[in-house]
Amino acid sequence: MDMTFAPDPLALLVIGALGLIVVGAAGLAFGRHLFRLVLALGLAEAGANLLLVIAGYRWDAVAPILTGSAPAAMVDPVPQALVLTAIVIGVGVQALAVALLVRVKLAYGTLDLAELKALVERDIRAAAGIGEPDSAQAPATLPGPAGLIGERP
Amino acid sequence: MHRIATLLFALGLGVLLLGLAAQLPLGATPMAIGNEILARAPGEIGAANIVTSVVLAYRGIDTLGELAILFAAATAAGLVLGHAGSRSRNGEAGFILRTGSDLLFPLLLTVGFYIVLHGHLTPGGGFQGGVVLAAAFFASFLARPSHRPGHGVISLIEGLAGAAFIGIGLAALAGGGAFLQPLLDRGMLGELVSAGSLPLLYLAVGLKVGAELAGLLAQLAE
Amino acid sequence: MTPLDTLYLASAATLAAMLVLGDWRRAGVLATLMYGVQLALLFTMQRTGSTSFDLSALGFELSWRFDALSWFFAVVTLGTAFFASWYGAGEWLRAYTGRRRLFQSALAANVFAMLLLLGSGDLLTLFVGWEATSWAGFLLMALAGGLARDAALRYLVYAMAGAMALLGALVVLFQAGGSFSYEAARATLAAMAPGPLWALIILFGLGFGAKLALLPLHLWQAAAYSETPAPGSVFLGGVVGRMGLFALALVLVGLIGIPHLQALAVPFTFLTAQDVVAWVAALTVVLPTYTALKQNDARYLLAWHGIGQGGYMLLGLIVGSALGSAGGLLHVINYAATQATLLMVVFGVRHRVGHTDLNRLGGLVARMPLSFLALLLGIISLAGLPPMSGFVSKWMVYSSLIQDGRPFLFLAAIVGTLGTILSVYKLIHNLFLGQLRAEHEQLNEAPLSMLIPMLATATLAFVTGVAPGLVLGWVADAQAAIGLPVIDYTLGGIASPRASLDMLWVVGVMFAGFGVGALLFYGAGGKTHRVHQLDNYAGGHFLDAGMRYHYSDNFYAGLMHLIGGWYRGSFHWLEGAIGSGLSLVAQGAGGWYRAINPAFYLLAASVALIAWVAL
Amino acid sequence: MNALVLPVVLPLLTAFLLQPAGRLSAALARWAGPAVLLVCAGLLVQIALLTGGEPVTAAIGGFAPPVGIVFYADALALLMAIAVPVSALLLWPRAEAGEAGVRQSALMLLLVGSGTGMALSGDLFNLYVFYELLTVASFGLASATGTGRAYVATVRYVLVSGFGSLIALAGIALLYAQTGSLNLAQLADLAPERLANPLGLAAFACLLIGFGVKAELFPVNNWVPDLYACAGKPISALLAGVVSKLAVLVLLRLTVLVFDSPEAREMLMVLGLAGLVTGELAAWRARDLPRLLAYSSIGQLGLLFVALSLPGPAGLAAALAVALHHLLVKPALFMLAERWHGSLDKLAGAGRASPLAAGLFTLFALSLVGVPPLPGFWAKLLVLLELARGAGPFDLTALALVLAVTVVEAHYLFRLVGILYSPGEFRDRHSPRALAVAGLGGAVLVAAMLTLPAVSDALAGLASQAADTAAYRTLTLGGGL
Repeated sequence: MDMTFAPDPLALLVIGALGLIVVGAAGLAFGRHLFRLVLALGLAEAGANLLLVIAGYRWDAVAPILTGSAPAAMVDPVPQALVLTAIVIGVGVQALAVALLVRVKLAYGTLDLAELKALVERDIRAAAGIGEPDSAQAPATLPGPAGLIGERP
Repeated sequence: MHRIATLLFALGLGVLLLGLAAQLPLGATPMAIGNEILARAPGEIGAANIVTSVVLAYRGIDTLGELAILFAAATAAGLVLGHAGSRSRNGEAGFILRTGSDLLFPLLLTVGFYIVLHGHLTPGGGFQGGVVLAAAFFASFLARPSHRPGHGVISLIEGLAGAAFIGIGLAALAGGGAFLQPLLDRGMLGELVSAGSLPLLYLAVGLKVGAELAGLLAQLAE
Repeated sequence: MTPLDTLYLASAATLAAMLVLGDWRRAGVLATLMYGVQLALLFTMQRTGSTSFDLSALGFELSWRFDALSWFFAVVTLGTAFFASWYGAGEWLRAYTGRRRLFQSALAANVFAMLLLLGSGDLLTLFVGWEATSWAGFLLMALAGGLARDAALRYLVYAMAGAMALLGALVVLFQAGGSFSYEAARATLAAMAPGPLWALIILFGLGFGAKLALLPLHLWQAAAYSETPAPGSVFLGGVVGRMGLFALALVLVGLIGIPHLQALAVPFTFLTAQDVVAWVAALTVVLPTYTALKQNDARYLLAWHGIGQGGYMLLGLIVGSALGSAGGLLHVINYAATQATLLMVVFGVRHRVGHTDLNRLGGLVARMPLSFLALLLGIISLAGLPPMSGFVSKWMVYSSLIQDGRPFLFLAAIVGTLGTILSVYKLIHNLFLGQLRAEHEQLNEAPLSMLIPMLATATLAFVTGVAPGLVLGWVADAQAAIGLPVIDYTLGGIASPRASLDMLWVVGVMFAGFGVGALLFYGAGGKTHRVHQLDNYAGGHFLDAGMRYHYSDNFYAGLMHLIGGWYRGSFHWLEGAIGSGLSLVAQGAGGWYRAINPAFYLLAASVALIAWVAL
Repeated sequence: MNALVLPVVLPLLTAFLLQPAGRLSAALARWAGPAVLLVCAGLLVQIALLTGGEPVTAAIGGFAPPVGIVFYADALALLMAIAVPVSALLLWPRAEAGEAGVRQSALMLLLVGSGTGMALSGDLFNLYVFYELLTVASFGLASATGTGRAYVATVRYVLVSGFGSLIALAGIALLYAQTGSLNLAQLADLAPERLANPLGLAAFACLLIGFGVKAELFPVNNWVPDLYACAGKPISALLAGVVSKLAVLVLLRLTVLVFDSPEAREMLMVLGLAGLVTGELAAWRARDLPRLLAYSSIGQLGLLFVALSLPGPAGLAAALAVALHHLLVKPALFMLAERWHGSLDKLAGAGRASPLAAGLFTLFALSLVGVPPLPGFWAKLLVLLELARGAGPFDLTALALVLAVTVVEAHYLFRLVGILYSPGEFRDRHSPRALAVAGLGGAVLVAAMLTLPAVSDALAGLASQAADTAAYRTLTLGGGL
């Protein structure tokens, strides 16, 4: 790897962005509380947005706003516009996720994943009319041999 | 155990990502379209803030999509929470909070509209301004939960603002151009009334975002 | 309109008529007549072939035509359908409580699908016909519901596995040769390297072997055939499994060719592909036949035999000599007549008694003498004894094995025949001989509508046994069609210098011998008189109707004890192991989708993905 | 062809105005949606007739690509675009009274607008925006049944989608950092030079995961079974039917135009196979029809990804055949599951209670398994032939797996058919609309079978047009307005 960390602020920013993504992803993966998962998602999203902004950055350039003075080199305006969009999208999704969590909490009284899993599984089973417990998700294999081979004692 | 697994995974992912990122051409992006936009935007659009040119002109339909996403989120949240039936919130906030919010309300409103209307000149714009507008309403709502802004008003504003955005786009289409083609005179670069229809679009965006967020927050707060 | 077009039209019309009129009281008669018409049409067609329509789809040409091989199998198909339908046209249909329209349509659909299969003019058409036959068979097997449904589902798994193996072989062959036509396939296969060719042979073998019920793909057949309503069972047992033989003859013999198979060595051994196929066939003869021996239900016993007899056919065919392949092919038609006869008798008994449990029957000869006669002729033929047709075809297969210098295969075939003789004795003994049960005292002979077809097929088996030349002409043409050496035949049998057989002589001598014996007996003053079953005693006690002296439970107990451990359940074990393994994997897959915290797997997956990219 | 933007914008406009309109008149709010969808479908058909299937572009805002966003409509894009409003019309949610109904209608309209946009757009980030809009709209629709389990299923869906979209965003960032462009045509131009490296592949992997969420791609598809089991069946039908195909269309454009490398194809194939095997095996063990269908949908889409990984117009034709077949069959099956939602074992007797539905189910099952001469067979045959053409170890493994899994599929589908036709107590009958939708699917299926030569020609035309990257680039970047 040809990485030159120390004097490079941009590299630090990249590490920061990736760090946010990693922390968010780890939170998503191992979180046990739904609300924390939503927060982790927001964290990771921030990282992705940061990455996007960095993608348009240039050395020795200014913000893409015309100020009347002689136009200097400006950074790429497109990623900034994209990030604006992406942030808003993120906000919308987060808000909706929180709204859903409110309903989940009202319905099951918990946001803990393990508890929810059991509750929902039971609920779905009851709704579908499948009475048996989990282990009876019997292997729906080929019909039993004895009767069908004709080998009746 | 659980924590170790978390740590290991995160470390592995991080190293892998870093390995990839090391190959990125940092700080020297190709700017295949960026340069062209930088060159063309001042003359073509007439907005001092080139990001605004991108947001509203070159990628205007993205912005429309974005508005629609906010709208969809608000609508979906309304659908999700609507089943609950509003629980009455009793108790108003204290005097200081009420007065503070009363004082803040016009201030926030002004700032919000300022940011919205100067979006084509300075950093800021419809989204940022819209959030400030929403904050204005939300602050007063927090202070006086009983006096929530009417749901009908919010939905009217968000509907009409969104429709206005599309309407401006369609007006260009009807005039024989393309959808969202800039209309009106470009004016002088850097003046408030410049950049053609962009300020109008940003106004619509600002109102829409404000209404959307206000509605969302109000629904969640219920 | 070519003769084949007319035949297809007639067959489709039969299906349409059954779809519309299947519920009609006389639908069975109508169907029988229409199968008769089809049979007549077939006989007016030139044996060497006829073409029919072709169409193109997605750039593939699909065409249908008949050659002598198709014609030969079509005769068996339509003949079996005709007699089976006749069997079910009268009293059986009146007593049938299932869905008649569905049943009649399913039978007609089977016939139509099989004719389409037999007429396939290229490999794609072959697959289309193959699938049509499989699914029509599934419909026929499943429509009785209950146990039949389960059996049919099991059949479906095997049939689909076969069909998919076949499809895999076809697409590989297509990409190697650029076309689905037989000519291109022949050229491609001739030039193919041993490795891919082996793969193709195995795939084709799996594909066609599933229908022929070759080992180890045979587990489905007995139950699926036995649980089908009577005429359907007769039809299935008589001919449907033979479609696998047709396809194997077409591909292994017609496209790859026996010489090529002989030249293809199994790596690291002295065996060739031909040997492998022959041994699979031989094992298919032996093992299922001894499984048949254990059956306690007459239908299952016969169905298990069907599997073994398919082995004989393949064995003869794969030997590849004029004599052997003729024997294999001849056995198709002989066996169809034989099996149809036997099944008709058994279902006739079932019609009267209500079950076919060999442990709860016996002595029925007194009540159903004509059925007994038909069954007797049938089992003689099945066991391969003169003067019935089964003897001719089996003799040809045996002779060819000896001529070809394959003593071990010959031995296997003999062992199989031994099992056959034992088990058909069990059949006739437990059904018709011995003590008549008290509850069967009032039974009647099978109804005429069922009796006539069974006697007719028995007669056919006898006539073709006495004069095999009647059908050996068809066989010879079929051999020519797939490039095999052609048998030299006479009306009475084979006229080859190394092995000749004249059944006219054999039967003549046999009956003359019987005549001499009778003359001696009566000439010496022998007398016969009828004895009632109960006019008997055992251990000094007179017997009465309430006493059971006819032991049929646990027949051949000693033999079973001797051989039982050898093969018992190993195939079931294999099937079960595959099923359980799949089930385990499926459980894992289900667990993945049911985990409520999905992101963990996402993270693992993304780590893997990025690692893949980076490395 | 500036009118191309109308089928995207009109539904959005209507959605914005629906709630205010609902205060004026309930009937207006109720009928405006379907009416606008009809108009959109009509517009798209008219565009298709005008262009005669030749590709056209529309530069949004009049800014010539690659600077501006461009809509690109070839025959395939138009076909998918037409499929969106038509499916939405057929699967329009049952009218709920009051505000909830209006909101649902608005979300449906947003979904249609974004779906059409996804079919037409030729700009990566624009695709992402439409994709997100579609996702958010489907969140709302999926949770609309209002049961607790539906909420939980939707939360799962939100989390996986959120994860996917952030990954997609990262992918876009990677792509942009490498090329500085978002226009697909320009990306196609730049790809051989800039993207033929691990970073390019990483970007593809990220986009694959991101857009794969909707397309039920393997690692990001475990929201599917619960959601389809808990959401309203029309919504499940919509998501499994047309929405997943839109995501596939995006991935198709990406693989054809930008990431046309063996490594990318390999990745697609491996993920597709994983989905195929896990989906079908899980379906084998499923105990209720909606989840069975959901799992089988995952499997079918796995097959689709395997087909998508095959190079050349022939591979594309195979992928399109599978996609269109699934688009037709799966919604119809979900509509049948509307009443048959309980345990599989309790469905005994359903065949007697509603013979038409059972017959249709059998037809679809036969076609899914791939029984000739039904269209499903030809689709599968095309895939298999292309796999055999590749003849690498990957291809042959895939070939074997596809064939093996078909056996499993046949087993569970016909086990169910057997249950349907066995005697039993089940008496529920389908709503006329569900039957009509399923019947329509069946009718189209049979019609496609009867007109197979014409259909296959059309398919080959679609595929060769979609595979023609040179035409895409010249038309888009040549500045056609």
